[in-house]
Amino acid sequence: MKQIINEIWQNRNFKLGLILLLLVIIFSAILPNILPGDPNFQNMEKCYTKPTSQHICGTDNLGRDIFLRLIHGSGLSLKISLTTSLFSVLIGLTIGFISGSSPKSIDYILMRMTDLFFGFPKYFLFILVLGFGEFSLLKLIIVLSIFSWMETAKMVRSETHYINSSLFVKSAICQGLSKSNLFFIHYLPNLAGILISSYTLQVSTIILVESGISFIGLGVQSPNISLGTILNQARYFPYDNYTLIIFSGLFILLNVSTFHFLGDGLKATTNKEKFQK
Amino acid sequence: MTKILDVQNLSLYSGNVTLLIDISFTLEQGQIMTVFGPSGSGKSLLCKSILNLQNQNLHKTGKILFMNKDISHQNNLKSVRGKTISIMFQSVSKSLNPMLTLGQHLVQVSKRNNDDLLMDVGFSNPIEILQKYPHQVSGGELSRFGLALALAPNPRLLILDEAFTSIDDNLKTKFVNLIKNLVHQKQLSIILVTHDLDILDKLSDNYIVMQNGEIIETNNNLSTSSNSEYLKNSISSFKRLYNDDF
Amino acid sequence: MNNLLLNVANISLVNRNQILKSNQSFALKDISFSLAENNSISLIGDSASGKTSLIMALLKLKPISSGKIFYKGKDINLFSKTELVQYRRNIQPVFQNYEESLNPLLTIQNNLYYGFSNRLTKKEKLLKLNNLVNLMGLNNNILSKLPFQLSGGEKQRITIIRALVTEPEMIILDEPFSSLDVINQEKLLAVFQQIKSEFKVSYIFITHKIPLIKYFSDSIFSINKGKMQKLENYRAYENLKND
Amino acid sequence: MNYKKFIYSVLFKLFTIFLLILLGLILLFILIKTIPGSSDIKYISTAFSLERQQELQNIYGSDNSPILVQLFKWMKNTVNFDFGHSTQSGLPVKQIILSSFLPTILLSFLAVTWGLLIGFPFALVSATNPGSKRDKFITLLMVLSYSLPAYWIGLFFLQFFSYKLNIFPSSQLFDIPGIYPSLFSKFTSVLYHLFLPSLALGLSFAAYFYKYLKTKLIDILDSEYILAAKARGLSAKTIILSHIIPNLILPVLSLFSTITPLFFSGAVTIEYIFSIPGIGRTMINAAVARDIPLIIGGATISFIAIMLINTFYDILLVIFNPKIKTEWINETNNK
Repeated sequence: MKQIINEIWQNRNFKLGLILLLLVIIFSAILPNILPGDPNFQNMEKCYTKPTSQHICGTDNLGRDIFLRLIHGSGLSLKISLTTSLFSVLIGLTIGFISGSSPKSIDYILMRMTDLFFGFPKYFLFILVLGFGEFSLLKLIIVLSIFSWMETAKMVRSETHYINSSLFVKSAICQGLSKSNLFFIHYLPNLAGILISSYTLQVSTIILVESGISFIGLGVQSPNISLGTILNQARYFPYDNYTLIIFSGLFILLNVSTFHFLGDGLKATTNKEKFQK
Repeated sequence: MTKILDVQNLSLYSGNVTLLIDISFTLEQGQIMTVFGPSGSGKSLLCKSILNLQNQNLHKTGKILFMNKDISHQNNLKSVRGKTISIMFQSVSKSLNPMLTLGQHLVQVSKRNNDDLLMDVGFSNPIEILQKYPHQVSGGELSRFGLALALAPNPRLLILDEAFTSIDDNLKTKFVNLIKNLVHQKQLSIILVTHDLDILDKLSDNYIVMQNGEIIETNNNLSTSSNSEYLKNSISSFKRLYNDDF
Repeated sequence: MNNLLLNVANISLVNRNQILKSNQSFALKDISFSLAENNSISLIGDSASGKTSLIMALLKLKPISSGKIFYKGKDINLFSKTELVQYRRNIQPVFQNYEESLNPLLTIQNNLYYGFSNRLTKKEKLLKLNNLVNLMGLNNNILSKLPFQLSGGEKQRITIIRALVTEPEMIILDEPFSSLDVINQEKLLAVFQQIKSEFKVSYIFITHKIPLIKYFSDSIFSINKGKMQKLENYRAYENLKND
Repeated sequence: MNYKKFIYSVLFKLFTIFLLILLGLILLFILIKTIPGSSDIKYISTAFSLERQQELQNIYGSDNSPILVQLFKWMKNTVNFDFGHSTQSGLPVKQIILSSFLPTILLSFLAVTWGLLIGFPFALVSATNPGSKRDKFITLLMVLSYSLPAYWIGLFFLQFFSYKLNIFPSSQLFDIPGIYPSLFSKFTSVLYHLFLPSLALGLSFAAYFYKYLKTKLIDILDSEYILAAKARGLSAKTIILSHIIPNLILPVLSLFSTITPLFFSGAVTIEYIFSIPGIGRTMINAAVARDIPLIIGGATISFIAIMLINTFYDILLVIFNPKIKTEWINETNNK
């Protein structure tokens, strides 16, 4: 285990991701709780101000402090994507593992189901589901996870196939290990790499998708703030005022690339081949 | 006899680590030279670096003369690689492109009709085998095809990198006879990498023994006393294990 | 005459085309042989002759299409779950590809540990493990390493130890010598002979190399394109192939 | 050669797709039933004329009829592409959706082209010099373009190129509809208007393509068959044409099949910003106006189109994959 952690620690992308994660935690978890002020407070006399000492990122079209809005929005965006990814990885693990360890017919049916979910025009279904009725965060998270587990499932399935055919599992079966022991001793540790890396990569994808939905007005609703809803206001800005675009862009960039680097680093180091030679 | 290959002070470095140390040997036309040694001794690396196929990040020094031409230079290398020097790797299945049929592989190295050659390596129906994809043929057939593919351009020097490791004894005997014939008829020269003493004994005119990237022995007859510990131990093990065959 | 351990009667195994289930071909056809206690049998065959299918059929990891396998007179298809576990623990495989035979993420100790009988206490298990490791001529500190830190030869020995932890009656050896040089072949052979004398196991030795058969030759069979034939001695194989 | 099995397999594939579409429609039906407003028409009945209410009842069944009858009605009408009329404009849903497909497909097609034009050469450079300075620079660039959503890039382009520099139009497909004398001038106007949106979308595709193609290319270039091909003295041209490209066909095809859904719905945000009258824009407007028939129709028709396109890719995948092809077309000879 030590070697694996060592190996991961040596990966540059992962280290970079960790440093960025520190920033993410400061901006999205710590600052919103210690900085005073209401991110929805409007001051119509101070619209479209450029960065000043009072408003370090300026204000938006309703005179709200952009920095306050960004840290609160980023916090919510992260909460949503961290939870959604957890659900989606769990669904992916369940479907992928069942598919990978079942007879061909069940495997075939589950994989076609996966294709089916791949085939749905995601954004239109988001519109269909989120466009009507009461908005709730839970609804958003459920809908997002229902349409994002497929890639994990496919990866888990092919890894499960690989483990099935591996000689160490065959040997373990011959030693009479029970099914649950087999799962926890041989399958889960070998799947863990995929699960962790696809979780982190999923987080970065979900941040993008959620901000997109919120941007078109179907995701997070006022008074809640997400990065997408903040950016929506950018459409009303005068042509020479880039503050909102630049700063919200930086926040999205920071959040997405952090988890992207972490995921990439984990993916590269949990690659099996390294530990087989 | 004419010298066909002359390797002078070949060394290979990866950073500070030396992978091949000062390798020198010569090979004459129509001769079979065996490279013998434990796994990890640098045998395969030597084969690859003769044709400059080693990982290009490695640093290479020394000189390789083939028919008196220096092939450490890229320009001269082009005219010999796959034309007058052929190499057959250990795993034929991995060295074939899964998207091409065997026939398409063969046509790329030799435009003429190779049916006779395919018959020689033991295919009774060459036309049928050429239509197949690599995944459709068995391991034994692949080894035979690999040999045919290496021989198709009519090389002067053939390098067999552990080509006998994964084939069964029956096919091995066939290959040994085929190679003996080729050497006899066409004055082909062969470098043979193996850890099989039987092959070394049956086929080679001379041999080198490698250990840790170094040549530790050069000789031409097993029965004359050998001075390297590894070969001595191998021979005595061999005698104990296979006493009635040796 | 020793007690009969395994009796394989006319088993066949059909390869199925995955998509349309036509194209049937036999991976194994009418294989019969038997193995007595503390005996060794050898199976010689080319690559793709059906050797792997036979191993899988013996371990009941692949269903056979017809025929029966009897273990101590009982049909293995009729085994209850616990009987099947016991049967598998009594017939342990040592696979050819030792590189992939160990779970790359578990330490050597954990790779071996779970095979022990549950009746043993943790202390007893560790004691036995240490004894086995020493018996194989390996150092105890190897137990805390991961597979990728071991040399090929060490990994191969570990897979042999794993086969021994269940205290089997039979060990299936799949080409154990094929990628070794002579010196290591000799060392490994000595290990097998020591195991045989110490633990009274029977060997099913599967190979394509003729010469080493004589060390595992209470009876010899050749297997070719899924069909099996009994041979008088290993020299007969060469004659058979030349026909 | 025996093509019988091939035809059987294609038929089998088509049959599964048919079943899948059926299953997808059932799932969509369940989704629709969970939307307040479609199952309980009275909930929003004030917005609907009596005629529309009648129509919705015909299509989705009234609340009183058994659920299976409702499902059957929904299936039957979907097969006929009959989703009723839009509640805003009164036009048939089918007509609105099909007419808004064209701008979206054109936009997505241009974006994919951008994506390939940018992603592929970068992937090639990175894969041939892994770890080099160029590779690191490109990787960084691609992480940037991956991490910034397409609509952010779109907003930035809009602000900079359209509002500030005023060199590209900010919305729609035409400056003034109907003034174009020839089809060609009409077409160039559309291309001009789609330049910024397709580039914004294309940049985020590029990052995705780059990452995927780079790993595939490295796999191929590191493989032993490429080394063996070099050892056989083949020219660089032969190696690229007959060893690298054939092995790239399958990954590229499966890449295309994974982006098919994005072809329809991936451009939603971009269409929203640039006011392009595509399907995404239509759907957002429909959501705002609570135009349920239009949303259901749009989602359903897109879903069917995606499944059919992917079937086509699936069949191509089989044709180009020798492992499946030989299994399907040739009789394996077992003696």
